[in-house]
Amino acid sequence: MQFFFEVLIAGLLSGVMYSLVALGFVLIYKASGVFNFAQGAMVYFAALTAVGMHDMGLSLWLSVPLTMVVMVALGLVIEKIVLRPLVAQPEITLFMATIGLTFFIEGLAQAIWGANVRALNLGIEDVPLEWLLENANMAISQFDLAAAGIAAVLVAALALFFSRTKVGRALRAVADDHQAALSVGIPLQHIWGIVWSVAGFVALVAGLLWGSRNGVQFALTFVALKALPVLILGGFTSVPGAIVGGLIIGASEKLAEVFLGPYVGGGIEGWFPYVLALLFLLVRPEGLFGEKIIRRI
Amino acid sequence: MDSERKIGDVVLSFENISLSFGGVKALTNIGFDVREHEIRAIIGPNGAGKSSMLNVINGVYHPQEGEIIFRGKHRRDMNTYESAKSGIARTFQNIALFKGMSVLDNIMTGRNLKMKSNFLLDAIYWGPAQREEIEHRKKVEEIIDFLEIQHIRKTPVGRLAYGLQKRVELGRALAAEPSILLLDEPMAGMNVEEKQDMCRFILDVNDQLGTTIVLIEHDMGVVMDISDRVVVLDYGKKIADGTPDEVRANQDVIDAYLGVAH
Amino acid sequence: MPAATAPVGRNRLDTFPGLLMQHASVRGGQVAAREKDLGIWQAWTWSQVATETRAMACGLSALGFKRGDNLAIVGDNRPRLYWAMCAAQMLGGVPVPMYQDAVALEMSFVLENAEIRFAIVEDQEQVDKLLEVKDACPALAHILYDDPRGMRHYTQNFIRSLDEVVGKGRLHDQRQPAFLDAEIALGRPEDVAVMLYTSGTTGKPKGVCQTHASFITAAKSGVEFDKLCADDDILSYLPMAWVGDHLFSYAQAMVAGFTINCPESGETVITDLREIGPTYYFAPPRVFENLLTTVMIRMEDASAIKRRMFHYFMAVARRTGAEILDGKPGVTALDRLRYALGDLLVYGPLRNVLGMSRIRVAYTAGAAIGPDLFRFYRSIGVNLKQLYGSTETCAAVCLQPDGEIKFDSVGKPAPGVEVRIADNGEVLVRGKMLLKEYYKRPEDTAEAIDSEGYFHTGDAGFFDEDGHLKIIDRAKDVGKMAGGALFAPNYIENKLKFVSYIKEAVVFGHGLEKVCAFINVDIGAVGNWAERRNIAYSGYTDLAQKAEVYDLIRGCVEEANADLAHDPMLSASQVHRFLILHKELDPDDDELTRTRKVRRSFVAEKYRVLIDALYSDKRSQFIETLVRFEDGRTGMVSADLRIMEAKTYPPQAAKKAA
Amino acid sequence: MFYREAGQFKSSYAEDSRIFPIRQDRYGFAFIIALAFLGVPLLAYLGVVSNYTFTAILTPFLIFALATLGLNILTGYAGQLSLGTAAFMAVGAFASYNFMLRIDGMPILLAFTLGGLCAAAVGIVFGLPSLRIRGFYLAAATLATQFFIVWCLTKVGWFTNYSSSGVISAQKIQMFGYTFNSSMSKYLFVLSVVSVMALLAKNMVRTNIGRSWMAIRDMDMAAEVIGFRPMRTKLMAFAVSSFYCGVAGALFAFAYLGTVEPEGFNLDLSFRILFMVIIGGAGSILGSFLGSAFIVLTPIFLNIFLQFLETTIHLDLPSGISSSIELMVFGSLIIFFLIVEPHGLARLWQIGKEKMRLWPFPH
Repeated sequence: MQFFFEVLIAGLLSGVMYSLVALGFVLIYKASGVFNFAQGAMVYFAALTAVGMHDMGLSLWLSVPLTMVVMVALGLVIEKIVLRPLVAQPEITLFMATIGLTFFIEGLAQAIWGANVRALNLGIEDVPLEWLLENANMAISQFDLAAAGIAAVLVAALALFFSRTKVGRALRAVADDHQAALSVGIPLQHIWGIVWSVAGFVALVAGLLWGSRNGVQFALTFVALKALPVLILGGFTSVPGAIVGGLIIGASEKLAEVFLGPYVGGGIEGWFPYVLALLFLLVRPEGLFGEKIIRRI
Repeated sequence: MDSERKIGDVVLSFENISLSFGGVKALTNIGFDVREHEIRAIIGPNGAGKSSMLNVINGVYHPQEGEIIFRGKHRRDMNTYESAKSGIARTFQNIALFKGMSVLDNIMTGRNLKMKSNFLLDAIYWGPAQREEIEHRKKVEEIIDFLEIQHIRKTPVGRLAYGLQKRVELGRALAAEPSILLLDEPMAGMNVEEKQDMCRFILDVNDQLGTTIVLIEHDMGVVMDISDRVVVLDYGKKIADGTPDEVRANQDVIDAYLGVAH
Repeated sequence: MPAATAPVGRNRLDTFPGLLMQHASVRGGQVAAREKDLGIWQAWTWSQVATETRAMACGLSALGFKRGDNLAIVGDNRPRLYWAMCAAQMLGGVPVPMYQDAVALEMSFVLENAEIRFAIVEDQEQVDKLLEVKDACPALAHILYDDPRGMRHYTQNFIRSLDEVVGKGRLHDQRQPAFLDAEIALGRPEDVAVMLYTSGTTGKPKGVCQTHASFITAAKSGVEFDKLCADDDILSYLPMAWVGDHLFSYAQAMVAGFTINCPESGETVITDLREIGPTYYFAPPRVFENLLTTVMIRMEDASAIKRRMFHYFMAVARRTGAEILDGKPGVTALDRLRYALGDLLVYGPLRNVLGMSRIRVAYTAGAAIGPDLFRFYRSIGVNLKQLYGSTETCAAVCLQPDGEIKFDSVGKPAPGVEVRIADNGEVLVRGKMLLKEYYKRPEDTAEAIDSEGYFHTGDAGFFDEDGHLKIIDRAKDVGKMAGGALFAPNYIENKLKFVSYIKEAVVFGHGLEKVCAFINVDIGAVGNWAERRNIAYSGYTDLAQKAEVYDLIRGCVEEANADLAHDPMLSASQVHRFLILHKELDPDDDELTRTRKVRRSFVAEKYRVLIDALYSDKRSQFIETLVRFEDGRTGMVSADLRIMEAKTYPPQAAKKAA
Repeated sequence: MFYREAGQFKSSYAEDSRIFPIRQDRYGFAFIIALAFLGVPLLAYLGVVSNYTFTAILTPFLIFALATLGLNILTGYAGQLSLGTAAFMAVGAFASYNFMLRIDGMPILLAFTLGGLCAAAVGIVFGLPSLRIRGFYLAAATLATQFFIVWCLTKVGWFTNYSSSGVISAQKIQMFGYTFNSSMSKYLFVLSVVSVMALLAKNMVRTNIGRSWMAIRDMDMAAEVIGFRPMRTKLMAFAVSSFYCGVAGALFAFAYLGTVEPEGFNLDLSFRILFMVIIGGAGSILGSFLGSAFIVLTPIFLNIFLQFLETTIHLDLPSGISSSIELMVFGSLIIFFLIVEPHGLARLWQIGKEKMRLWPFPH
């Protein structure tokens, strides 16, 4: 029973990090209606850059902010070179463009830093927390807790950013209606630039967390693929959706792996979330928190 | 084809139809009927629920209340496929052509229900499949001839002027050889000359093919000229029903139209 | 089918029905007619045509159509309407094709003048027109329509669908083919085959009666002349009532047995022309002119390189194209190479997009055609030729033989045609292709055909030393100069007008010792020219008086003079002095007719002072005239007109024209 | 400029609805076919075309073209984006393998067909969501196919005939006692299959079924009202598309690689095929071939270019750099095409052709 809880909590914790990645998607989708498939690549790129510079001898305190700068730059460039020419194109076109983007960024990352795995140590080792182990006799990785904590802070920060700051409000306006946003004089390009930068930042954090756990490597891009079912579940447009979805996916896939896995030869983490999401879609195409789509003619 | 066009008996009628979208009422207790071979107009100011009514008729929308009697069969609502099968074709207010296809192909799609050959035969494109394709092409060419759009036969519809697109869409509807034809603002956004042409086509269709026509139109004048009976909707309610003259005389109608002075 | 199985030899080849039956039996399987309909070129073989025509004939006779009746035919070019002509002829009747775009009133005259009882029309539109005038023409007893569209509510019992009539006829013809065979056998070559109304410039139109013999002769000579054969294709798109179309699309088709192709509709002629790619083509000059204009306009938007290439090769063609087409010697190998390259890159593709790739022979007639225009088509390898003729002569008096093309002549008399020039310069014609008579107008007939059987064309012209006929003017306009030399104003004016810079020209010289001219410059062309040389101008009057413009025009006038110098007859009428008018000649000021023909006498009166000035030795002359603007207001335009001398040339022996 | 259409008129609908209505096109196509079937082998016989050309360029080009054709039917014609192409190829490959393995005397072509049918069946199942969801919701959903199928093939030993490594080695291609061993014979085999299937595809897209797909793609509401049944149409698209991918997969295993493992059909391959569609031109049969050729040739030229750099200006590139550059090139190409010419090479070709037909006129 308590083993179940261990698994559950571990799942939830990794779920938080899924939501972190998913958040990147949601941000961009809300603001510019682009489903940014390249989010995963950005995570990889960010982590690799940070680690790369770290390995070159810079301290994390230096390399991380630098990476941040790089990510912002990247975000702005993408907005200018890729999205602006494609504005008012069908969503699906934009989606495919971001797939192209994915390849480009991955290629770029490897071209600069090489393709081999790099270790990253944030100084929090991945061992069960004694306190819990003693009192509740549960093995919960303190790294997971820390990561979850950071993620939580970040999410909170973003929530504030959305509701309090001028940019955030503008952003919401944009999300609701581009025309309206324009008419009240909000420079769309600016907004998008900012959003992509924020997304870059989120990617960086996610990248660092995941990277320091499983090492910074190409596989990081798959983490982003994990975020897709999260989005399907939570809906593309809702921040809370992303969070809840992340938790559900995280928990369910761990549970499935541990309790169903053995019967089917394991490794079901890879597809279980998708199938779950898929089944869910058939019941509720717009996701948990997404707006209902009404087809009018 | 009988040489004199005569209006037959009721083919389609509605009894207190109500339709709403999540609380917003689009139609309330609408009831009227359509007779064979007649030209029946539904008019009303913007947002009066005209299009919704049309969408109810061919099963795009499903009313929450009311009853539809179609060819004597009582039913709750229609569904798009059945209504197409049973000879109801339509055009759309904002043109719904298949942008990626040529005029010819667009009209060809209108004949799909009449096609028998399956995709395997199509794939081999030999014998029956080819024969069928060609025989339908003949029909389509007749429609193209009828609508006088020979010169754009092979043009992708995307490149056509608005007026022509409307014509092609009518062609696509006619290709199904419908017994009832629903026209959603067939003359919207046309210049005078195009309107005249469209009127001529509508009358010819109704006259030569004996097709029953239900049409929505914004332009009062045109409607009154060509239709046999007119229903007037306002805010989803029926405010008048009768011959053009009766309707023209009706006070509520006048108010409704003055009300939305444009 | 009885039609198809008629044995060879039994058919008489001196009437059109006979010819049809002949084709049906010798080339029954070959295509006789095509029509673009329902998206494809529907085709009919000769035997099908024969059967259809016979059926139509039987149907007509069932309705009571008898020998000597006239059958009105109104509509766009449709195979069936051509067959209707033959059907009428089978029964010894006379088809009367009418202009489909004529308004009801114009029709009524022909209808009653020809005592039409039967009319076969294309569609509802024509039916309505006939109904409009029916009361005026009581004789009209039957209207048969081809296209049933919109005809459902016409309940009048005298209106029938052609299908129905043909259907009845078909049964009858199958039951007793002998009947129609007999009828056909009764036909005589000297019977009137067709009646074509000349759009009389003066007075009412006259019905020209042409016999089988005359049209068949005319057609034969043309066919032999250009070696037309059964495999040729022609696009039939000109009005059926016009003699040209009747000769090419009916008479010659019947004689040579080639295929006629009817376009889908008026708008689609260009595309249909391109699809069919006829081997034999006929069009009035303006058609060729419009084509050329569109070519030039479309080339304007082409990329610079392409444009340069185009113009380079067009220059090459202008230099050598015509010679190469005529197979003349003296073209250098290098030029031939250049031309071959040009043919690959420009001329070939151009002919293709114009639908002229397959053309073997193309004719133009009906009006003077500009040499540049003419040269253009020949130089890109289209064998364009001119012919001369009129309704009264089956449009077959003179033709240009291959290889002997002159831009300013209409060629040599056709086989079996005698041409004589009267003392007043009028062209007289004699031959089998002459009209039998003007319908119900003996006096006109007598006036037109003199005692020796010569028909007076009313055109003035002369033969050059190679025996090519040159038409210079309407006979009545031709005058004599003081020196006694021939003076043909129109000829000179046309020469001047062929230059794109000159819009209108009025020349004077009748009874005078010199020729002088008023010129209107073409504001478009010259304005363009001026801008390219950044010459600023404030309007027509200003532009017209610019010294540069005067020099430009003098150049043009002197070119024309040089040309004239080559004509022994006309060298005397070179333009000595000219001036550019301060205003454009305008119908609103009665200086032009509505059809933009110059009212010479009126202009002469109005601008008397200018003429005097021209014939004095003044260098300029002040003039002030009243003008009427579009909006009806009137105002004065005044200017000090410069007068300029133009170089003239001594008469020379005519150079060989390319 | 080489077109001479004047005089090429159509006097029957059959003529008018030919695949190549213009004579010059017919000749051109005939020439290409002749070249592919006779010319290339001849050149090989003369030693101009090397084995490498067959195994590394021509054969894969044809196989990818077929797969692209499949995806094009689904995405280009029916407008349903799929990221699971490789999975369908895998199904085709492993199904055919098992049919050959377990039923002795199984004719190879029949095995391929059955393999294709299995893929079609899978396609239908995973196509079901397309009835409820559209756009990239669907795209995301198709990823499920990708992962699930590959997982199944890896985990369920039966599919791989319990080979410890999960790698299978495809059987020999034999017909009427002849074994397709040489690279050229394999090429010819593939060529024949692909040509036939391309023809069938062309016929489908120009007849009712094709129109139904495009109708659903362009305006599903209207299509429904006209009487096309969305469910049927979409599932049909999924089925046919998957069938093509399945056969392509089978050829991939049997005629190209010889030995494959489930992981060989990974997401990367799916993307590669999607790129071929985008670059070649969505909604065009010709485009499928152009796209495939482009994607197959680019890396080859890229490598040649890089080697050239290394040899000439002696700049030593880190190992594996070429693969990452390849990624970047593909990525940027996709973006480039989506921005500049969303209809891909096929549209460029079409435009060029129009210019040729109107030559010397610009339009």
